[in-house]
Amino acid sequence: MKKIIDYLKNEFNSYSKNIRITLMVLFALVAGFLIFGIQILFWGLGYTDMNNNFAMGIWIIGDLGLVALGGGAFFTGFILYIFRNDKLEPLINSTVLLGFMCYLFTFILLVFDIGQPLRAWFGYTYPNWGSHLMPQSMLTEVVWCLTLYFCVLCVELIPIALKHKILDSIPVLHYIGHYLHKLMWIMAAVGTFLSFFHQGSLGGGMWGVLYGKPTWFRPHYFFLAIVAATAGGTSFMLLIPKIAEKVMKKKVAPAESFQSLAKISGIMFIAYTIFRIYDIVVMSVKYVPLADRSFIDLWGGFFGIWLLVVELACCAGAIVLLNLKKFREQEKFLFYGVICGVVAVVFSKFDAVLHGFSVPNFPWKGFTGYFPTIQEWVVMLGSFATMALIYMWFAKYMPFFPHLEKEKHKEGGN
Amino acid sequence: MKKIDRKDFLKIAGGAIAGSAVGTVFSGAPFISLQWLVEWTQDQHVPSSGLEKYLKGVCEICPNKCSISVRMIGERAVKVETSNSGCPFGQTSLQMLYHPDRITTPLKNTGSKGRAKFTPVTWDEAIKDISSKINGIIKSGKNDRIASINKERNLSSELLDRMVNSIGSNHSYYEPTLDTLTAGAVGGMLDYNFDDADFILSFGARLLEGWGDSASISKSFSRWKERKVKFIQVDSVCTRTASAADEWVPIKPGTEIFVALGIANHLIKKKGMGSGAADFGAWSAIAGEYTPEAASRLTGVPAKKIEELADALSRAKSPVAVAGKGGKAISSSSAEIIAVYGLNTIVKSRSVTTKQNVNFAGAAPIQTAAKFLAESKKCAGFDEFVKTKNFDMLIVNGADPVYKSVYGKELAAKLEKSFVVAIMPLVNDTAAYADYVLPSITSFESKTAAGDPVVKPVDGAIHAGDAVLRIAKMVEGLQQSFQWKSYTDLIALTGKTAGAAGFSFKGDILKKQLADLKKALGDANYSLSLVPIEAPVVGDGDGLAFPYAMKVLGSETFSSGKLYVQINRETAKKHGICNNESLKIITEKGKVGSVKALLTDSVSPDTVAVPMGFGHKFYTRYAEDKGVNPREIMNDKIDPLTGTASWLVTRVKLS
Amino acid sequence: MIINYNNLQLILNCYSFEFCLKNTFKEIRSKLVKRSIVLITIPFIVFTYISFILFQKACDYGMNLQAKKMEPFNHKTHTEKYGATCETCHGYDENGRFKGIPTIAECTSCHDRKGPATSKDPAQPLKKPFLAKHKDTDKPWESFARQPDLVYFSHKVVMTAKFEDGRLKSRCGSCHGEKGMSTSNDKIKGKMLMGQCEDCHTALNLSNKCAVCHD
Amino acid sequence: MMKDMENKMKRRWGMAIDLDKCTGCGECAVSCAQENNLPIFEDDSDIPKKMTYLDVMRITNDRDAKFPDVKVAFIPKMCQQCEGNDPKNPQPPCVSVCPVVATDTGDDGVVSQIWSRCIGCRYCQVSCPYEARVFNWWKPKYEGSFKKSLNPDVSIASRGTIQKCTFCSHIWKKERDKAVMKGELDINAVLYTPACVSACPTGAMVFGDLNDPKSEVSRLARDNRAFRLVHTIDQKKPDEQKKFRAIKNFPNPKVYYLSSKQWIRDLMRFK
Repeated sequence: MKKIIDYLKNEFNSYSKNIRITLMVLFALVAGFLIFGIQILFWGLGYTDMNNNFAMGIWIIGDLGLVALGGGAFFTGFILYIFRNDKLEPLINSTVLLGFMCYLFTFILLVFDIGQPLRAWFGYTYPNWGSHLMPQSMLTEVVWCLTLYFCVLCVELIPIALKHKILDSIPVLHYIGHYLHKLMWIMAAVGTFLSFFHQGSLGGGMWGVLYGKPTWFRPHYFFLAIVAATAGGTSFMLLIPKIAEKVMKKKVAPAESFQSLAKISGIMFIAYTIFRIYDIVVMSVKYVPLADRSFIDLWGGFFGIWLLVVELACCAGAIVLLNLKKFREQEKFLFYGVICGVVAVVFSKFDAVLHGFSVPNFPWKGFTGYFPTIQEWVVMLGSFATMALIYMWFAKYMPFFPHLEKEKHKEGGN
Repeated sequence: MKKIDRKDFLKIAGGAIAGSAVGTVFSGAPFISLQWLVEWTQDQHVPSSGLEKYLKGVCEICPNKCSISVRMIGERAVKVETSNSGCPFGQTSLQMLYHPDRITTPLKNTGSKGRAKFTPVTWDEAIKDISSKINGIIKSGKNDRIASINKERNLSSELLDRMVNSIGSNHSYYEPTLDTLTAGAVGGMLDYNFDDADFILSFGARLLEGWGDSASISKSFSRWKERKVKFIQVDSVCTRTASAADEWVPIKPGTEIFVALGIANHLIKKKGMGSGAADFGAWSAIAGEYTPEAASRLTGVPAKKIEELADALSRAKSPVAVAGKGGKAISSSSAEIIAVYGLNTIVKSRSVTTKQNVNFAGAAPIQTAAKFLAESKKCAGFDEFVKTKNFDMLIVNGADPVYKSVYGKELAAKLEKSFVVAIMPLVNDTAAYADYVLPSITSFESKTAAGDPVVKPVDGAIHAGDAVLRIAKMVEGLQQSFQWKSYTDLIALTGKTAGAAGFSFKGDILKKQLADLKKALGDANYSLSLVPIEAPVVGDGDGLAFPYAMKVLGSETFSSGKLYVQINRETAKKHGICNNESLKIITEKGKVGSVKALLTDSVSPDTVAVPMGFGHKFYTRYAEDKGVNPREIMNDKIDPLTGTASWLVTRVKLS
Repeated sequence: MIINYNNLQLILNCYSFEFCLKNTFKEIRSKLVKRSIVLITIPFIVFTYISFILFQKACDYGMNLQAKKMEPFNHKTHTEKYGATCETCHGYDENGRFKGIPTIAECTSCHDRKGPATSKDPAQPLKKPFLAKHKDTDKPWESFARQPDLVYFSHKVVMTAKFEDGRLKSRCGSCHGEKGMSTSNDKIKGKMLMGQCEDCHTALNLSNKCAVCHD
Repeated sequence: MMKDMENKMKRRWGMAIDLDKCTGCGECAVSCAQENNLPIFEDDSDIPKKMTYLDVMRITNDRDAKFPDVKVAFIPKMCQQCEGNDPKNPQPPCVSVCPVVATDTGDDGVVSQIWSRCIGCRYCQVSCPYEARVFNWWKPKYEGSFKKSLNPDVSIASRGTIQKCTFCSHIWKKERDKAVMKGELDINAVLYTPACVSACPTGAMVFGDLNDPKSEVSRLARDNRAFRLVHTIDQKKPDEQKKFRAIKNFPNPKVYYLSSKQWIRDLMRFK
């Protein structure tokens, strides 16, 4: 026992000061996550600031954001394996891990978010499938597609884990890893197919079908969410290795990989912005007037129209910085560009949730405010902290960035 | 075959574990256990079932004694069926019956008073101690220092009155209700015939908020709608009644009486109407000063409107003018009640008659009693008693004077020094100061004129009348006048009424009160007026003990532990108050707080509308520490006729 | 975004797929793998079977809610010899509520506390020794088929539902099994599962909406 | 109800509430709470998290008017039992979204909710434009002796489930049982009254069958004082209505409100 503690102490002290502070914050958040998580699971959702009007809060924003950003994994895999854009190969491991964690924590946050976590399995045993091929409830579709895609991501993750030098030395595992890797394009195809559905259903379809609510109701929301995920997700898949690069002070992937992914993301952002502008126009002239409201009146209250302004500004930023070669090739602007991309997509989810719920249902009621309680913040940030820790662990101990490995080999060879 | 080594063993074990897992999942056991886990962790309660039947009962929440039907499942009462003729207060009576905080054994105070720290004792012990205390007081010749306060007139209150009077004390009082107020001002209770009325003019009487016989008034109200009867509400706030009325005449707070006088003036001067009462002349001379124009200046109602009202009142076949501001909690000055009743007599309304309560006769007081009864003067009412008299012993029957009197704090100080007995089902603010709390039963547990009790009485609790009887039987000299075995023998004897004595206009009272009112309204230091309003079901505060009352309240009354007072937008702007701001309300008497401001144009300018019924210190776990009690700071000028502090107008400022 | 046609061609040729299949089979054929598979599969199957049986038994036991057998009762003699129907003892209250287990008072309406132990006259009420142990209000048996909580269910309505041609839609045995012909008081069913109700409803073309039974 | 349902239920329950008669006394809400075993939370004054099926909403026109032209009215709001645009295939906004079939449109048009099936995802609550669905944010409490006043016909929800008004459909089941006992087998002959309607002291609430043109409620629904909450589709011309319904966006509630006052109708419109 003492040995372990000593080992951990030494390990901890071997890092630089900044890393140590970061680690302490992250572990504190994880501890808080455990404590408040138990409180929420055992004593109910009363401790949140959600209420009968503002029925979903920061956690569903987390879910939507994680799925949209994690959706970058499917799109990157799709480009790599199906379109055979081999430039992305050095980033794929990081991408798969990010996708896996995003989906895992989507599940975790969903379990916190439902009132009866012990009945969560009802989603599988009593699904609201309706009489058609497609499930009747978007949430049923979300549950099933998320589960299946999560399984796919697990399979995709296995070869990465098996590449570890200890595991790799076992012949059976080596072969399994090798062949799984070879079969990965099937996984990518299946994943793309599944991801297509649940991106659309969780991010957009789930809200777009609520025909009683003028803030959300629009049939094309499903597709808008898919485009948003492809655009923002790729930015996210670029952003995290970039940060890793900054932290590790090593080149984790060749520049052309980043450039290629940035270009894809930039092009998707053009598509997304056009779609989003079409969406706003159609909302204001067609769908919102159906409910006797005017589009601009829906933007009031605490959060206001700034959500939309920030979202569109970030979209514009991402388009300019990621598509123009002049900017893209400068490290700093590339970084700003992908941040813009991630913020744009996250704000589009803020817009769906914060704005959507704050709009009054009755003319005599005002806009509702929502201020997440400490429990909600800690559970959400704690799960992000866990994700960060897992990613850090992989980056340190796993053959995570093939480029880095290659470099190391070269150094060793010399 | 190779030998099984450690690696192979691991493989077998792995296969076995995986196999068990799969088998377990497919057997369905995990799902069933999860279901059980859900039921167990959530404490899923299934109500026990039984044979369903409906029993007739009497709702005794208020003195009107509506008959209701109670749905029974086995021995449990589960629902009050009023079939469109009940009131919300009656619906809560099951919550009273099964209240978890009901006391089931006599409680004796241990420790200092006002803390509600009690230990249970037996009935015999409690009765013996109480009666020996009474005997001691009689022996020391202080018979008139025993007093009683009742909630309302019913069997047990008449019995308690009789006991206190027989001992030789005049001091038996009732909480201020419409009946006690009108009895003081007019000389008897007023019996309104709302069903036949064709014009209703209400001066701040919130008819639909618990005023009077609320069940029958709601029925009359729907009939007015069908018969197109004009119902006009004169009020300073847009209350529920004002908004449900055909017309709302907004006035400045506290000035209802000037509207009444303006109408009277118009009727006397222009229509030549009058009354044959003895001192009508003196009164009408004072009223003569309030021409519609003068009244208009004071009230803010256009003179033409006042004339219109007067015309409509005189034109109607059976008009009713109603006084008594408030809903369940009622207050009004005697001048105002007289003025409004005066309107009825001037237009010779057939729909308003007077009557009087009659106690059951045949008391045989103890020998020394007559002397005390002659010597000590009975106060005009409850607040006057609380303010002026001292006592050695107070018996409280269901009432809550500490909470409901504007002199609550003074009373609490007096209670600390005297011997207090409280007879009630739930410990309230007054019972917290009691030496003994005796548990009484609720309406569904007692035998009534309608028949047997609906449910068996809670173990340990007895009828308040029985408690009084048991005490009286132990008091020396009272035995022969309390020979009944149980309260059931008295059901037929109580609740009797008779015609009232003559009515007098009492011009001097009017003159004095008008002067006071004008002075108060002109107070520049305190520039706002406090108007009490009532929330549904909570009423004057008794309803707050029942958790379902909270289900009715909206965010405009009480939300997240804060009481909301309504303030006009213009006024708020003038005083620099913004919406949701925390405020303290200050009067000459003191301050209460904090409350939150709700800016709305539905109250008149310079008015603070404060909900009543909140701010209990001790009144079950559901009513404690909720909001503030505005009575603490309200106008405490005592009306000489009603003996009650009237809320004519309370001038306040905010901070 | 650049579609590489050469690569696409490779995919279409199933190059990689074929390649990996070939290699996989080669490996599977190797002894090492074969032995491992046997070692893992056999305990897997055995334990799947054992745990499945075990836990299903446990569930059944739990679902029966441990009904206690208090007094023996022979349904068969009652129905065959004396022509009693189910409703004779398990009837309805005045308000349509199902009475369930009869009380001793209902037994003594046929049996007698004081009558002879044996008699040749079938109309003669016989003395039953166990009656002496109980009061008239006792119910010395326990329910063997329980409706789950939170279900609204009216026996009377089900038992009176008829087809167009006047046949009854259900008999007692539809849900409770041929209890009337049993000689023991063994359990027939534990808690009735919702699926059983739903199956009948579907078969008889009745509504299966949630609120039909739940509230 | 295990009853002959071959001649499908013809009932389509609806409600009409006369706001001119409503005094906002709150008896309906208390009666509803008593009938439906509503839980008691430690602090029910936390209004956004309050558990009540029937919310007596106070509305005032001080948005449009100044003192003394202001008015106040009370709107008892329960689940509006929407049926969507096609009465033959009722599609309220909330039913199709439930991932676990915990909510369902009954044969009588009543939207049911089974709390023992609900997983508490609150998606239905999000979809409801009338805020009629409420969630058990805390553990429902029936302290001590309050348990004695629980109605056995309505099951008790656990923490973290959605509850809603079901027009007291358990009362209909009870009434149908009584009819069967009397030998009456046609379920469509049985009428009932929900707890709030039977409690209303002024008779402002009327309940009945909207399919029966002779019933009081369907007469009131066709009254020209009638309107439905928030949505002004009823006030539009028929061809315009048709256009609106073609794009599925109207919940089409079965609770009608009646008022002779123009300001209440004006307040239904967003500004």
